[in-house]
Amino acid sequence: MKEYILEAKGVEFRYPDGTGALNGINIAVEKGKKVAVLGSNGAGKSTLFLHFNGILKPHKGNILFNGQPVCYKHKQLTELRKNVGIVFQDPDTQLFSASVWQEISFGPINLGLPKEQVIQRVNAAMEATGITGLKDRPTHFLSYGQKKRVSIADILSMEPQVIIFDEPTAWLDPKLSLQVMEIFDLLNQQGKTVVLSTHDVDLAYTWADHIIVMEQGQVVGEGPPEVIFLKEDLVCNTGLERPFIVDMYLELKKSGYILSNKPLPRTKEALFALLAAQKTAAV
Amino acid sequence: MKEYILEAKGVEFRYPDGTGALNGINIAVEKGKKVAVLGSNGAGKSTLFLHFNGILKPHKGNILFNGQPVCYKHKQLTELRKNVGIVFQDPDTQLFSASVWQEISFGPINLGLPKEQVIQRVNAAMEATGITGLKDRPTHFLSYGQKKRVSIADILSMEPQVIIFDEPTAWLDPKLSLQVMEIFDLLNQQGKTVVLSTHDVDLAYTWADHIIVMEQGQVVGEGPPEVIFLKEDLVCNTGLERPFIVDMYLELKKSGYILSNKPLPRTKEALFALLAAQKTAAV
Amino acid sequence: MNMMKGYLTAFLAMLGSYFIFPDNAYAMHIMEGFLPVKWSIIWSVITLPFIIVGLWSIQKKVSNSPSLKMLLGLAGAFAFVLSALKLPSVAGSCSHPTGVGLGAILFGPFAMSVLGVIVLLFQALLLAHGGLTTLGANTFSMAVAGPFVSYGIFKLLQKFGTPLWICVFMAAALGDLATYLTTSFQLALAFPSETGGVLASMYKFAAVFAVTQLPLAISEGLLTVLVMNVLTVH
Amino acid sequence: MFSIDSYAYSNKLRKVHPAEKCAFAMVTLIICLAASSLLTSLAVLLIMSAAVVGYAGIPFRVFAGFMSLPVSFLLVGVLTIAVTVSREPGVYLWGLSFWGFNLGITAAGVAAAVILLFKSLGAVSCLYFLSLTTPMIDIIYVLRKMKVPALFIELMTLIYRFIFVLAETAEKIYTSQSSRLGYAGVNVSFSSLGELASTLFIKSFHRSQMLFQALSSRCYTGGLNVLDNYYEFSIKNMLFIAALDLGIAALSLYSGGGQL
Repeated sequence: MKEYILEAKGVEFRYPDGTGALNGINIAVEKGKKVAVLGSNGAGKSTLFLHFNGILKPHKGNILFNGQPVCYKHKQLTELRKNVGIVFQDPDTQLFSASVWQEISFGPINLGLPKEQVIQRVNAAMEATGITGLKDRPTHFLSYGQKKRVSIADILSMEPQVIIFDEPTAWLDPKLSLQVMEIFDLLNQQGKTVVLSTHDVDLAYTWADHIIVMEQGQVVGEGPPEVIFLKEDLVCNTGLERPFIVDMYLELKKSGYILSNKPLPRTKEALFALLAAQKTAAV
Repeated sequence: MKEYILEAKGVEFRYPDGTGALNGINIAVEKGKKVAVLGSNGAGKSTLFLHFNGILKPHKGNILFNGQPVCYKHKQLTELRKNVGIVFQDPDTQLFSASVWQEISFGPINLGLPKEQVIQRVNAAMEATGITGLKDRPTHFLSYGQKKRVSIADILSMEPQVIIFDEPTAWLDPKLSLQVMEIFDLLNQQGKTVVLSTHDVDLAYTWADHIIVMEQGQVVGEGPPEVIFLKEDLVCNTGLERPFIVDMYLELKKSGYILSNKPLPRTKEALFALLAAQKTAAV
Repeated sequence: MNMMKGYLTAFLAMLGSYFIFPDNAYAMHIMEGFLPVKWSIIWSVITLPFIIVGLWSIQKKVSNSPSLKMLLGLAGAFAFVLSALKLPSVAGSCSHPTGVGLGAILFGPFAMSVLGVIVLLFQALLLAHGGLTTLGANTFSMAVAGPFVSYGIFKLLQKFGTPLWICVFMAAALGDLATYLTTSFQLALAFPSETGGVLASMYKFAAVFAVTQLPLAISEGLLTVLVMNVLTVH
Repeated sequence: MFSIDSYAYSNKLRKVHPAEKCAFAMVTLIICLAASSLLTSLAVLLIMSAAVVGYAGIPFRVFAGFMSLPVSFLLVGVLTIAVTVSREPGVYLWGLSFWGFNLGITAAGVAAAVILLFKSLGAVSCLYFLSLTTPMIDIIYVLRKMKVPALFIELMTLIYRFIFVLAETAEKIYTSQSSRLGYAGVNVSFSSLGELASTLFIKSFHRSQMLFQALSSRCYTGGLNVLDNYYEFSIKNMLFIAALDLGIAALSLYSGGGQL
């Protein structure tokens, strides 16, 4: 049986101004998976994330962590926030301290850990994000990419089971995006569940185990990437694009260059391998 | 002879903290073209743009508009800013007025135009960006995509000859990106020179007439997209990626699926057409 | 007699404007080392209770709404950044807004005293405007006298049903004037004239700084009205 | 705008215990003020310049530039003190008199002004020593060790951090406004600045709410508790500082200073 670490059951939420509301969301995030949430600006992705961490409380419905409905009392909330960390979109709204070292120590200290353990966790988080050298630099002298890493270390130091990233690659150039994505893969290999929202369909297609498509506060599609992006009407109606690899695969198949009935290739390399295999078979 | 509307000649500029500096930039932007500037974060793209508009003054070298060196006196600066508009990266820092109408009229009013003309220009700009319906809405309550359009209309209403877009598609979902790019094409068809910076190599490859690659405050490559992206070492050394279309084309050619010596296809459709033509020829 | 005063003022004004013009940045901060030790201590002791009461009142409010701490932090940063902006002054010179009136109206005078002392400390250390030994005196004029006058004027005028923009304008402008007169008074106390004593000295300092401070008060008043107009819309 | 701040992080005395630097700056500053003697002021000015340029490695040209910043206030203040306005006739070095008023400069006035001028310059050099060698995070650390209330420390931390964030935003808005000719005249400058200030305020408000959310998600419950940085005291430094300040104090007594 599948083990779900985070679930939303019939979650409804309304902001006073009406934007980013949730209209009956049902989602289950499987433990240890890489999940990408797609959806246009204002579809409610960030609002949903704030629910997973107990910052927002649904007006209707429930959030479940490890199968247990979240209880909005002090102690249980702390427990939830310890286990579900959110890295916010803009590091400038997340970082509150001018000292990188103090910034990262905030979370573990709030967990009430002894000092030695806090120091050890802060060091580990800085190492994992490759910012050990920035320890004595003030936050305001860091580049955007460096601030992004600090904001990730902020959460890593709390050692949550689930880490949620809100638009982690927006405003990063391709090289930095790649480095950040490598951090995510590493975290996932260590057994953490990683959830992220993005606009980049190519990235989501290649990276994710499971894709959730949101639109106007509702889940309009869910499934493995190979399935989601073949649903013509889903892709069209939600302002998504088909990933380039899928497009190319379908075209090559249509033209008869690829005959096999193997599953959709997930990476450029897999597609090229498929082509090469075909070629060899033909010869 | 080619007519250059914007030129940078030996431009050097240094920020106190050293980032985003320019180290002897030579660039010439041809009138009426679509130019994409590529480069990693901090390569100096935005700094260069602020020079084109006279916000920053080079410590060495010259900026030329229509062949004339820019003079940093009040009247000439006004003239330059009237003709070279910049749409900044983050609409949240560009919009400052209470209502959309006020916001867009800010530029033309500062140009000292008579009221009727201001009204007419604001209406035209709102129409071109498809935001006529938002006229009386306060800017703070718009969605990100709407704000982006307002920030474009801001500049259109000044009717500049050159429009510069700093990372126009960052944070936009694919559908909105496409719509924004359509606006750019329309502007270009009306004879305006369009310059943009982006991290999206696929977009730059398909859209631009001319590509400029910047790295650490210098121009390290320049030319038509089909040429630039075939330069292996340039692409590798600057942290760029090869556009997917180029990658695919080369792979298909290597595998012998494409034989022709036709120029590189610029769009997905052109690549597919090439494949289809090949197929027909083979049969 | 009045005419006489006019001449003297004109002379002192020339003296002031000669050195201060065109960018008198932070004329209303008494510089490091300018006050004798005695007066540094006296003004610090006078100011301290306001800070303590301010901290105490903030602490009480924070325990009810923990997000207030972030709001005050951002408000303090806003005040600092605002004071670094160049304000086109009505007299043609350039000065800087203080945001004292705005802060007092929005957050109350005691909270403003706490934010004020921090902002002044940062201005001393990051920009070398003001100083450490003069922190007490500067805090009293900028973050106690200014906000309390602003707040008092605002509440008073509101009571009489004065239109909001006049309340705001008067609160900000008179708050600035209160700061300027307090600083002049502080300098006069520390450096009384050989003849005429504190009062003559006060007149001297007030006249010198009037050149820049009167237009600044009007500019600040106008700016605060503009800002409040936008804020009331939201 | 914040070059003092960037020197504080990059100077050669960065790793010295902040309490040592604070003590050196403050004790010397107080001796300089209390002494009110020309000789002491000059000695302090010299020692602090040597510390900033020689030990901290700040280029002399830069330091001289910083020292000249407060000069305009200083000159105005000093001249105002030197000038006496009175209806009584007096012994003036230079003076004007009209309609029964005398306006002039007396010998005593000049002497007082010169002492004040150099005393202030000496004091300012102490302030600069502290701010050019000690980053704000370290000063906050010292204040915390001095048991300044936590609320005050936390507000300082937040204000310091967000000064830079808001300054960047303000600069972007300003740039965007001026690229649309928003500062081309006095009237338009005024309304542009008003809009800048209000936009910045609204953004500050939103930011504070988002910061609260971000901190809450990291279990914030009312206290901004963080790890302390770690510094080591140096006996050598402390002896050196004590010797220097005792020397300056002795010089002051010798030269007849000492009145408050």
